[in-house]
Amino acid sequence: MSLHVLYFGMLAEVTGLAEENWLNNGQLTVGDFRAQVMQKYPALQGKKFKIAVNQRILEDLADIAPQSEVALLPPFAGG
Amino acid sequence: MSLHVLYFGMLAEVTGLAEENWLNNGQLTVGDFRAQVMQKYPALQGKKFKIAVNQRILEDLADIAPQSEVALLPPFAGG
Amino acid sequence: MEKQHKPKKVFVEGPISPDFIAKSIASHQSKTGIGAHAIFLGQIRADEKEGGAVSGIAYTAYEEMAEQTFHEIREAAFARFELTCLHIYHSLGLVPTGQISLFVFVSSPHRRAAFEASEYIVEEIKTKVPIFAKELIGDNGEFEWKRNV
Amino acid sequence: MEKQHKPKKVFVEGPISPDFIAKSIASHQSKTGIGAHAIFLGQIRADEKEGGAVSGIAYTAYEEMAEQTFHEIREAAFARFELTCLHIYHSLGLVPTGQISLFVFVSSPHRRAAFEASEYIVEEIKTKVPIFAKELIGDNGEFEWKRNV
Repeated sequence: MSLHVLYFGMLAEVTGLAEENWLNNGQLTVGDFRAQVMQKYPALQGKKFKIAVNQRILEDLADIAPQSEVALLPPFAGG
Repeated sequence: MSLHVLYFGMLAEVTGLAEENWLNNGQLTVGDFRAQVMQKYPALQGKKFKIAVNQRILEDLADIAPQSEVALLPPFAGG
Repeated sequence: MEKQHKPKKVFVEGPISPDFIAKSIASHQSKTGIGAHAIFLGQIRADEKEGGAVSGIAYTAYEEMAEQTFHEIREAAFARFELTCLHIYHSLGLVPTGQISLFVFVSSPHRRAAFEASEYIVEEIKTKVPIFAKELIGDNGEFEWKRNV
Repeated sequence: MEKQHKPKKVFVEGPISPDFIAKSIASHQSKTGIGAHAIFLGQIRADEKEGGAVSGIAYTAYEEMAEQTFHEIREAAFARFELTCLHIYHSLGLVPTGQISLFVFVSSPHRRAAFEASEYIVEEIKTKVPIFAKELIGDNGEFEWKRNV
Protein backbone atom coordinates (compact mmCIF):
# COMPACT_ATOMS: atom_id res chain seq x y z
CA MET A 1 0.00 0.00 0.00
CA SER A 2 0.98 3.62 -0.41
CA LEU A 3 1.00 6.38 2.22
CA HIS A 4 1.78 10.06 2.11
CA VAL A 5 4.10 10.94 4.99
CA LEU A 6 4.62 14.44 6.41
CA TYR A 7 7.42 15.58 8.75
CA PHE A 8 7.06 18.69 10.90
CA GLY A 9 9.26 20.99 12.95
CA MET A 10 12.50 19.48 14.21
CA LEU A 11 11.59 16.14 12.59
CA ALA A 12 11.72 17.68 9.13
CA GLU A 13 15.24 18.84 10.00
CA VAL A 14 16.17 15.33 11.11
CA THR A 15 14.86 13.60 8.00
CA GLY A 16 15.87 16.41 5.68
CA LEU A 17 12.48 16.51 4.00
CA ALA A 18 8.95 17.75 4.58
CA GLU A 19 7.08 14.91 2.89
CA GLU A 20 7.51 11.72 0.91
CA ASN A 21 5.55 8.79 -0.44
CA TRP A 22 5.80 5.53 1.47
CA LEU A 23 5.28 2.15 -0.14
CA ASN A 24 4.72 -1.07 1.77
CA ASN A 25 3.56 -4.59 0.98
CA GLY A 26 0.40 -5.23 2.97
CA GLN A 27 -1.25 -3.71 6.03
CA LEU A 28 0.60 -1.52 8.57
CA THR A 29 -0.28 -0.54 12.12
CA VAL A 30 0.90 2.79 13.51
CA GLY A 31 3.47 0.85 15.55
CA ASP A 32 4.74 -0.95 12.42
CA PHE A 33 5.10 2.35 10.65
CA ARG A 34 6.90 3.90 13.62
CA ALA A 35 9.44 1.06 13.53
CA GLN A 36 9.96 1.46 9.79
CA VAL A 37 10.44 5.19 9.86
CA MET A 38 12.90 4.97 12.73
CA GLN A 39 14.84 2.34 10.83
CA LYS A 40 14.99 4.54 7.75
CA TYR A 41 15.97 7.63 9.78
CA PRO A 42 18.03 6.45 12.77
CA ALA A 43 18.38 10.10 13.88
CA LEU A 44 14.73 9.91 14.95
CA GLN A 45 15.83 7.70 17.88
CA GLY A 46 15.37 9.62 21.07
CA LYS A 47 13.08 12.21 19.46
CA LYS A 48 9.63 12.46 20.96
CA PHE A 49 6.82 12.43 18.43
CA LYS A 50 3.22 11.44 17.89
CA ILE A 51 1.78 10.00 14.72
CA ALA A 52 -1.36 11.39 13.14
CA VAL A 53 -3.21 9.39 10.52
CA ASN A 54 -5.50 11.51 8.38
CA GLN A 55 -5.17 14.26 10.97
CA ARG A 56 -6.06 12.10 13.98
CA ILE A 57 -3.43 11.10 16.51
CA LEU A 58 -3.60 7.31 16.80
CA GLU A 59 -2.13 4.75 19.18
CA ASP A 60 0.43 2.21 18.00
CA LEU A 61 -2.11 -0.63 17.76
CA ALA A 62 -4.34 1.19 15.26
CA ASP A 63 -4.32 0.10 11.61
CA ILE A 64 -3.36 2.59 8.92
CA ALA A 65 -5.80 2.62 6.00
CA PRO A 66 -4.33 2.59 2.50
CA GLN A 67 -3.72 6.00 0.91
CA SER A 68 -3.64 7.65 4.34
CA GLU A 69 -1.83 10.87 5.13
CA VAL A 70 0.55 10.06 7.98
CA ALA A 71 2.20 12.89 9.92
CA LEU A 72 5.08 12.81 12.41
CA LEU A 73 4.40 15.49 15.02
CA PRO A 74 7.06 16.72 17.46
CA PRO A 75 5.96 18.33 20.76
CA PHE A 76 3.40 21.10 20.31
CA ALA A 77 4.40 24.67 21.07
CA GLY A 78 1.44 26.86 20.15
CA GLY A 79 0.46 29.90 22.14
CA MET B 1 -18.78 67.25 67.62
CA SER B 2 -19.07 67.99 63.94
CA LEU B 3 -19.04 65.51 61.05
CA HIS B 4 -19.15 65.90 57.32
CA VAL B 5 -21.73 63.50 55.86
CA LEU B 6 -21.85 62.32 52.24
CA TYR B 7 -24.75 60.54 50.48
CA PHE B 8 -24.20 58.47 47.36
CA GLY B 9 -26.28 56.92 44.61
CA MET B 10 -29.89 56.18 45.48
CA LEU B 11 -29.33 57.49 49.02
CA ALA B 12 -28.63 60.99 47.70
CA GLU B 13 -31.98 60.77 45.93
CA VAL B 14 -33.69 59.71 49.15
CA THR B 15 -32.21 62.49 51.27
CA GLY B 16 -32.33 65.05 48.50
CA LEU B 17 -28.75 66.12 49.08
CA ALA B 18 -25.20 64.98 48.38
CA GLU B 19 -23.60 66.23 51.59
CA GLU B 20 -24.23 68.11 54.80
CA ASN B 21 -22.62 69.00 58.11
CA TRP B 22 -23.75 67.03 61.13
CA LEU B 23 -23.56 68.40 64.66
CA ASN B 24 -23.86 66.30 67.78
CA ASN B 25 -23.23 66.73 71.48
CA GLY B 26 -20.57 64.23 72.48
CA GLN B 27 -19.25 60.97 71.06
CA LEU B 28 -21.07 58.89 68.44
CA THR B 29 -20.63 55.29 67.39
CA VAL B 30 -21.44 54.25 63.83
CA GLY B 31 -24.60 52.62 65.18
CA ASP B 32 -25.63 55.84 66.95
CA PHE B 33 -25.11 57.77 63.77
CA ARG B 34 -27.07 55.21 61.74
CA ALA B 35 -30.01 55.62 64.12
CA GLN B 36 -29.84 59.42 63.93
CA VAL B 37 -29.67 59.58 60.16
CA MET B 38 -32.57 57.15 59.77
CA GLN B 39 -34.60 59.26 62.18
CA LYS B 40 -33.84 62.40 60.19
CA TYR B 41 -34.61 60.70 56.84
CA PRO B 42 -37.30 58.06 57.46
CA ALA B 43 -37.21 57.17 53.75
CA LEU B 44 -33.85 55.47 54.46
CA GLN B 45 -35.79 52.71 56.26
CA GLY B 46 -35.51 49.54 54.23
CA LYS B 47 -32.60 50.84 52.17
CA LYS B 48 -29.46 48.77 52.39
CA PHE B 49 -26.31 50.79 53.05
CA LYS B 50 -22.88 50.67 54.64
CA ILE B 51 -21.21 53.46 56.53
CA ALA B 52 -17.66 54.53 55.77
CA VAL B 53 -15.77 56.74 58.23
CA ASN B 54 -12.83 58.51 56.65
CA GLN B 55 -13.10 56.11 53.69
CA ARG B 56 -13.09 52.94 55.76
CA ILE B 57 -16.25 50.86 56.18
CA LEU B 58 -16.81 50.41 59.92
CA GLU B 59 -19.08 48.21 62.01
CA ASP B 60 -21.82 49.72 64.20
CA LEU B 61 -19.80 49.41 67.43
CA ALA B 62 -16.91 51.55 66.16
CA ASP B 63 -16.50 55.10 67.45
CA ILE B 64 -16.57 58.00 65.04
CA ALA B 65 -13.72 60.45 65.60
CA PRO B 66 -14.57 64.19 65.64
CA GLN B 67 -14.31 65.96 62.26
CA SER B 68 -14.67 62.66 60.42
CA GLU B 69 -15.99 62.32 56.91
CA VAL B 70 -18.91 59.91 57.11
CA ALA B 71 -20.34 58.38 53.93
CA LEU B 72 -23.55 56.41 53.38
CA LEU B 73 -22.86 53.84 50.66
CA PRO B 74 -25.62 51.94 48.86
CA PRO B 75 -24.81 48.56 47.24
CA PHE B 76 -21.78 48.68 44.96
CA ALA B 77 -22.25 48.24 41.24
CA GLY B 78 -18.85 48.70 39.61
CA GLY B 79 -17.73 46.68 36.63
CA MET C 1 5.77 43.03 48.98
CA GLU C 2 8.89 45.18 49.08
CA LYS C 3 8.00 47.34 46.10
CA GLN C 4 5.21 49.90 46.44
CA HIS C 5 3.43 50.83 43.24
CA LYS C 6 2.50 54.40 42.55
CA PRO C 7 -1.24 55.02 42.76
CA LYS C 8 -2.62 55.42 39.25
CA LYS C 9 -5.76 57.13 38.17
CA VAL C 10 -8.42 54.54 37.42
CA PHE C 11 -11.46 56.64 36.55
CA VAL C 12 -12.05 57.89 33.05
CA GLU C 13 -14.99 59.99 31.88
CA GLY C 14 -17.41 58.06 29.69
CA PRO C 15 -16.78 54.80 27.80
CA ILE C 16 -13.37 53.17 27.36
CA SER C 17 -12.60 53.03 23.65
CA PRO C 18 -11.12 50.05 21.75
CA ASP C 19 -8.45 52.44 20.54
CA PHE C 20 -7.40 53.20 24.12
CA ILE C 21 -7.14 49.45 24.75
CA ALA C 22 -4.98 49.01 21.64
CA LYS C 23 -2.63 51.77 22.79
CA SER C 24 -2.32 50.10 26.20
CA ILE C 25 -1.43 46.78 24.57
CA ALA C 26 1.07 48.40 22.22
CA SER C 27 2.80 50.16 25.10
CA HIS C 28 3.63 46.76 26.63
CA GLN C 29 5.48 45.38 23.65
CA SER C 30 8.77 46.80 24.89
CA LYS C 31 8.43 44.78 28.13
CA THR C 32 10.01 41.60 26.85
CA GLY C 33 9.66 39.66 30.09
CA ILE C 34 5.90 39.46 29.50
CA GLY C 35 4.60 36.20 28.07
CA ALA C 36 0.88 36.50 28.78
CA HIS C 37 -1.70 39.26 28.98
CA ALA C 38 -5.15 38.64 30.43
CA ILE C 39 -7.63 41.40 29.67
CA PHE C 40 -11.12 41.71 31.11
CA LEU C 41 -13.65 44.11 29.61
CA GLY C 42 -17.03 44.90 31.12
CA GLN C 43 -19.58 45.91 28.47
CA ILE C 44 -23.04 47.39 29.07
CA ARG C 45 -25.83 44.92 28.26
CA ALA C 46 -29.22 45.93 26.85
CA ASP C 47 -31.07 43.94 29.51
CA GLU C 48 -34.84 43.93 29.15
CA LYS C 49 -36.65 45.57 32.08
CA GLU C 50 -40.32 46.31 32.64
CA GLY C 51 -40.06 49.80 31.17
CA GLY C 52 -37.96 48.72 28.18
CA ALA C 53 -34.36 47.87 27.39
CA VAL C 54 -31.39 49.32 29.25
CA SER C 55 -29.95 52.08 27.07
CA GLY C 56 -26.92 52.85 29.23
CA ILE C 57 -25.52 53.15 32.72
CA ALA C 58 -24.66 56.37 34.55
CA TYR C 59 -21.80 55.69 36.96
CA THR C 60 -20.96 57.69 40.06
CA ALA C 61 -18.47 56.89 42.81
CA TYR C 62 -17.12 57.93 46.15
CA GLU C 63 -14.08 58.85 44.14
CA GLU C 64 -11.39 59.28 46.78
CA MET C 65 -12.29 56.08 48.57
CA ALA C 66 -12.66 54.25 45.28
CA GLU C 67 -9.22 55.29 44.01
CA GLN C 68 -7.72 54.25 47.35
CA THR C 69 -9.50 50.89 47.18
CA PHE C 70 -8.32 50.33 43.60
CA HIS C 71 -4.79 51.04 44.80
CA GLU C 72 -5.12 48.48 47.59
CA ILE C 73 -6.50 45.88 45.17
CA ARG C 74 -3.51 46.46 42.87
CA GLU C 75 -1.03 46.12 45.75
CA ALA C 76 -2.69 42.92 46.95
CA ALA C 77 -2.61 41.47 43.43
CA PHE C 78 1.10 42.27 43.03
CA ALA C 79 1.79 40.61 46.38
CA ARG C 80 -0.24 37.53 45.55
CA PHE C 81 0.64 36.84 41.90
CA GLU C 82 3.79 37.06 39.78
CA LEU C 83 2.82 40.10 37.72
CA THR C 84 4.83 42.39 35.47
CA CYS C 85 2.12 45.02 35.00
CA LEU C 86 -1.40 45.71 36.13
CA HIS C 87 -3.73 48.45 34.96
CA ILE C 88 -7.34 49.12 35.87
CA TYR C 89 -9.65 51.64 34.20
CA HIS C 90 -13.28 52.28 35.10
CA SER C 91 -15.78 54.70 33.62
CA LEU C 92 -17.61 57.49 35.38
CA GLY C 93 -20.62 59.24 33.88
CA LEU C 94 -22.70 57.83 31.06
CA VAL C 95 -21.72 54.65 29.24
CA PRO C 96 -24.21 53.66 26.52
CA THR C 97 -25.24 50.06 25.91
CA GLY C 98 -22.59 48.11 23.98
CA GLN C 99 -19.76 50.30 25.26
CA ILE C 100 -17.04 49.35 27.71
CA SER C 101 -16.99 50.54 31.33
CA LEU C 102 -14.26 48.38 32.90
CA PHE C 103 -10.81 47.46 31.54
CA VAL C 104 -8.56 45.25 33.66
CA PHE C 105 -5.18 44.58 32.04
CA VAL C 106 -2.88 42.04 33.70
CA SER C 107 0.55 41.07 32.34
CA SER C 108 2.82 38.31 33.58
CA PRO C 109 5.67 36.12 32.40
CA HIS C 110 3.27 33.16 32.56
CA ARG C 111 -0.38 32.59 31.75
CA ARG C 112 -1.34 30.95 35.05
CA ALA C 113 -0.65 34.11 37.08
CA ALA C 114 -2.32 36.32 34.48
CA PHE C 115 -5.54 34.29 34.52
CA GLU C 116 -5.73 34.03 38.28
CA ALA C 117 -4.95 37.68 38.89
CA SER C 118 -7.50 38.82 36.32
CA GLU C 119 -10.33 36.94 38.02
CA TYR C 120 -9.21 37.97 41.48
CA ILE C 121 -9.07 41.65 40.58
CA VAL C 122 -12.46 41.73 38.85
CA GLU C 123 -14.12 40.03 41.83
CA GLU C 124 -12.45 42.44 44.24
CA ILE C 125 -13.60 45.44 42.20
CA LYS C 126 -17.18 44.20 42.13
CA THR C 127 -17.40 43.76 45.89
CA LYS C 128 -15.09 46.38 47.39
CA VAL C 129 -15.08 49.56 45.33
CA PRO C 130 -17.75 52.20 46.10
CA ILE C 131 -19.11 52.68 42.59
CA PHE C 132 -22.81 53.23 41.95
CA ALA C 133 -24.69 52.55 38.76
CA LYS C 134 -28.00 53.87 37.51
CA GLU C 135 -29.38 51.80 34.66
CA LEU C 136 -31.27 53.99 32.22
CA ILE C 137 -34.33 52.24 30.84
CA GLY C 138 -36.26 52.94 27.65
CA ASP C 139 -36.92 56.49 26.42
CA ASN C 140 -39.05 57.91 29.23
CA GLY C 141 -36.37 58.74 31.77
CA GLU C 142 -36.99 55.60 33.78
CA PHE C 143 -34.09 54.11 35.68
CA GLU C 144 -33.16 51.44 38.17
CA TRP C 145 -30.23 51.32 40.61
CA LYS C 146 -28.01 48.36 39.84
CA ARG C 147 -26.28 46.26 42.48
CA ASN C 148 -23.59 43.60 42.18
CA VAL C 149 -24.59 40.24 43.58
CA MET D 1 -24.97 21.71 21.05
CA GLU D 2 -27.65 22.18 18.45
CA LYS D 3 -25.93 25.03 16.65
CA GLN D 4 -22.83 24.32 14.57
CA HIS D 5 -20.42 27.20 14.18
CA LYS D 6 -18.80 27.88 10.85
CA PRO D 7 -15.09 27.04 10.84
CA LYS D 8 -13.11 30.28 10.91
CA LYS D 9 -9.59 30.86 9.80
CA VAL D 10 -7.32 31.03 12.85
CA PHE D 11 -3.86 31.45 11.34
CA VAL D 12 -2.50 34.84 10.42
CA GLU D 13 0.90 35.55 8.90
CA GLY D 14 3.29 37.23 11.36
CA PRO D 15 2.42 39.07 14.58
CA ILE D 16 -1.11 40.03 15.66
CA SER D 17 -1.30 43.83 15.93
CA PRO D 18 -2.92 45.83 18.73
CA ASP D 19 -4.92 47.57 16.02
CA PHE D 20 -6.38 44.26 14.88
CA ILE D 21 -7.38 43.55 18.48
CA ALA D 22 -9.03 46.96 18.76
CA LYS D 23 -11.05 46.33 15.60
CA SER D 24 -12.17 42.96 16.96
CA ILE D 25 -13.34 44.60 20.18
CA ALA D 26 -15.13 47.40 18.34
CA SER D 27 -16.97 44.92 16.13
CA HIS D 28 -18.60 43.43 19.25
CA GLN D 29 -20.16 46.64 20.51
CA SER D 30 -23.31 46.02 18.49
CA LYS D 31 -23.85 42.70 20.31
CA THR D 32 -25.73 44.12 23.26
CA GLY D 33 -26.24 40.80 25.02
CA ILE D 34 -22.55 40.74 25.85
CA GLY D 35 -21.60 41.79 29.38
CA ALA D 36 -18.06 40.48 29.65
CA HIS D 37 -15.10 39.94 27.34
CA ALA D 38 -12.10 37.88 28.42
CA ILE D 39 -9.09 38.31 26.16
CA PHE D 40 -5.89 36.31 26.33
CA LEU D 41 -2.77 37.43 24.48
CA GLY D 42 0.41 35.41 24.16
CA GLN D 43 3.48 37.61 23.75
CA ILE D 44 7.01 36.46 22.81
CA ARG D 45 9.42 36.70 25.76
CA ALA D 46 13.12 37.53 25.40
CA ASP D 47 14.15 34.52 27.51
CA GLU D 48 17.88 34.23 28.14
CA LYS D 49 19.41 31.08 26.65
CA GLU D 50 23.01 29.92 26.46
CA GLY D 51 23.59 31.56 23.08
CA GLY D 52 21.86 34.83 23.99
CA ALA D 53 18.35 36.19 24.31
CA VAL D 54 15.41 34.93 22.27
CA SER D 55 14.84 37.44 19.46
CA GLY D 56 11.68 35.87 18.06
CA ILE D 57 9.81 32.68 17.30
CA ALA D 58 9.23 31.14 13.88
CA TYR D 59 5.94 29.22 13.93
CA THR D 60 4.96 26.39 11.62
CA ALA D 61 1.96 24.09 11.83
CA TYR D 62 0.29 21.09 10.36
CA GLU D 63 -2.18 23.60 9.09
CA GLU D 64 -5.13 21.48 8.05
CA MET D 65 -5.11 19.44 11.23
CA ALA D 66 -4.55 22.57 13.30
CA GLU D 67 -7.49 24.45 11.80
CA GLN D 68 -9.67 21.38 12.35
CA THR D 69 -8.49 21.11 15.96
CA PHE D 70 -9.16 24.81 16.57
CA HIS D 71 -12.66 24.26 15.22
CA GLU D 72 -13.23 21.35 17.60
CA ILE D 73 -11.95 23.40 20.55
CA ARG D 74 -14.37 26.19 19.63
CA GLU D 75 -17.30 23.78 19.37
CA ALA D 76 -16.44 22.20 22.71
CA ALA D 77 -16.21 25.63 24.35
CA PHE D 78 -19.60 26.69 22.98
CA ALA D 79 -21.10 23.45 24.29
CA ARG D 80 -19.52 23.80 27.71
CA PHE D 81 -19.90 27.51 28.49
CA GLU D 82 -22.57 30.17 27.90
CA LEU D 83 -20.77 32.14 25.19
CA THR D 84 -21.97 34.78 22.75
CA CYS D 85 -18.81 34.88 20.65
CA LEU D 86 -15.45 33.18 20.47
CA HIS D 87 -12.53 34.04 18.23
CA ILE D 88 -9.06 32.55 18.09
CA TYR D 89 -6.12 33.90 16.11
CA HIS D 90 -2.62 32.41 16.02
CA SER D 91 0.48 33.53 14.15
CA LEU D 92 2.44 31.57 11.58
CA GLY D 93 5.91 32.60 10.45
CA LEU D 94 8.15 34.97 12.34
CA VAL D 95 6.94 36.81 15.44
CA PRO D 96 9.64 39.01 17.01
CA THR D 97 10.11 39.31 20.76
CA GLY D 98 7.52 41.59 22.37
CA GLN D 99 4.94 40.90 19.68
CA ILE D 100 1.72 38.92 20.00
CA SER D 101 1.31 35.41 18.58
CA LEU D 102 -1.98 34.26 20.17
CA PHE D 103 -5.26 36.15 20.60
CA VAL D 104 -8.18 34.37 22.25
CA PHE D 105 -11.31 36.51 22.47
CA VAL D 106 -14.26 35.18 24.49
CA SER D 107 -17.54 37.08 24.97
CA SER D 108 -20.42 36.14 27.23
CA PRO D 109 -23.36 37.72 29.00
CA HIS D 110 -21.56 37.03 32.30
CA ARG D 111 -17.98 37.18 33.51
CA ARG D 112 -17.85 33.68 35.05
CA ALA D 113 -18.34 31.94 31.70
CA ALA D 114 -15.91 34.31 29.97
CA PHE D 115 -13.13 33.63 32.48
CA GLU D 116 -13.61 29.88 32.52
CA ALA D 117 -13.84 29.55 28.76
CA SER D 118 -10.75 31.68 28.24
CA GLU D 119 -8.61 29.45 30.43
CA TYR D 120 -10.08 26.27 29.00
CA ILE D 121 -9.43 27.33 25.42
CA VAL D 122 -5.84 28.45 26.02
CA GLU D 123 -4.99 25.16 27.75
CA GLU D 124 -6.60 23.18 24.96
CA ILE D 125 -4.64 25.09 22.33
CA LYS D 126 -1.36 24.50 24.15
CA THR D 127 -1.85 20.74 24.37
CA LYS D 128 -3.89 19.76 21.32
CA VAL D 129 -3.00 21.92 18.32
CA PRO D 130 -0.07 20.81 16.11
CA ILE D 131 1.89 24.04 16.08
CA PHE D 132 5.69 24.05 16.20
CA ALA D 133 7.92 26.86 17.39
CA LYS D 134 11.56 27.55 16.70
CA GLU D 135 13.01 30.04 19.17
CA LEU D 136 15.61 32.21 17.46
CA ILE D 137 18.50 32.98 19.77
CA GLY D 138 21.04 35.78 19.60
CA ASP D 139 22.48 37.02 16.31
CA ASN D 140 24.32 33.95 15.04
CA GLY D 141 21.46 31.94 13.63
CA GLU D 142 21.18 29.73 16.71
CA PHE D 143 17.81 28.30 17.58
CA GLU D 144 16.04 25.92 19.90
CA TRP D 145 12.79 24.02 19.38
CA LYS D 146 10.24 25.04 21.98
CA ARG D 147 7.78 22.67 23.60
CA ASN D 148 4.76 23.32 25.78
CA VAL D 149 4.91 21.62 29.15
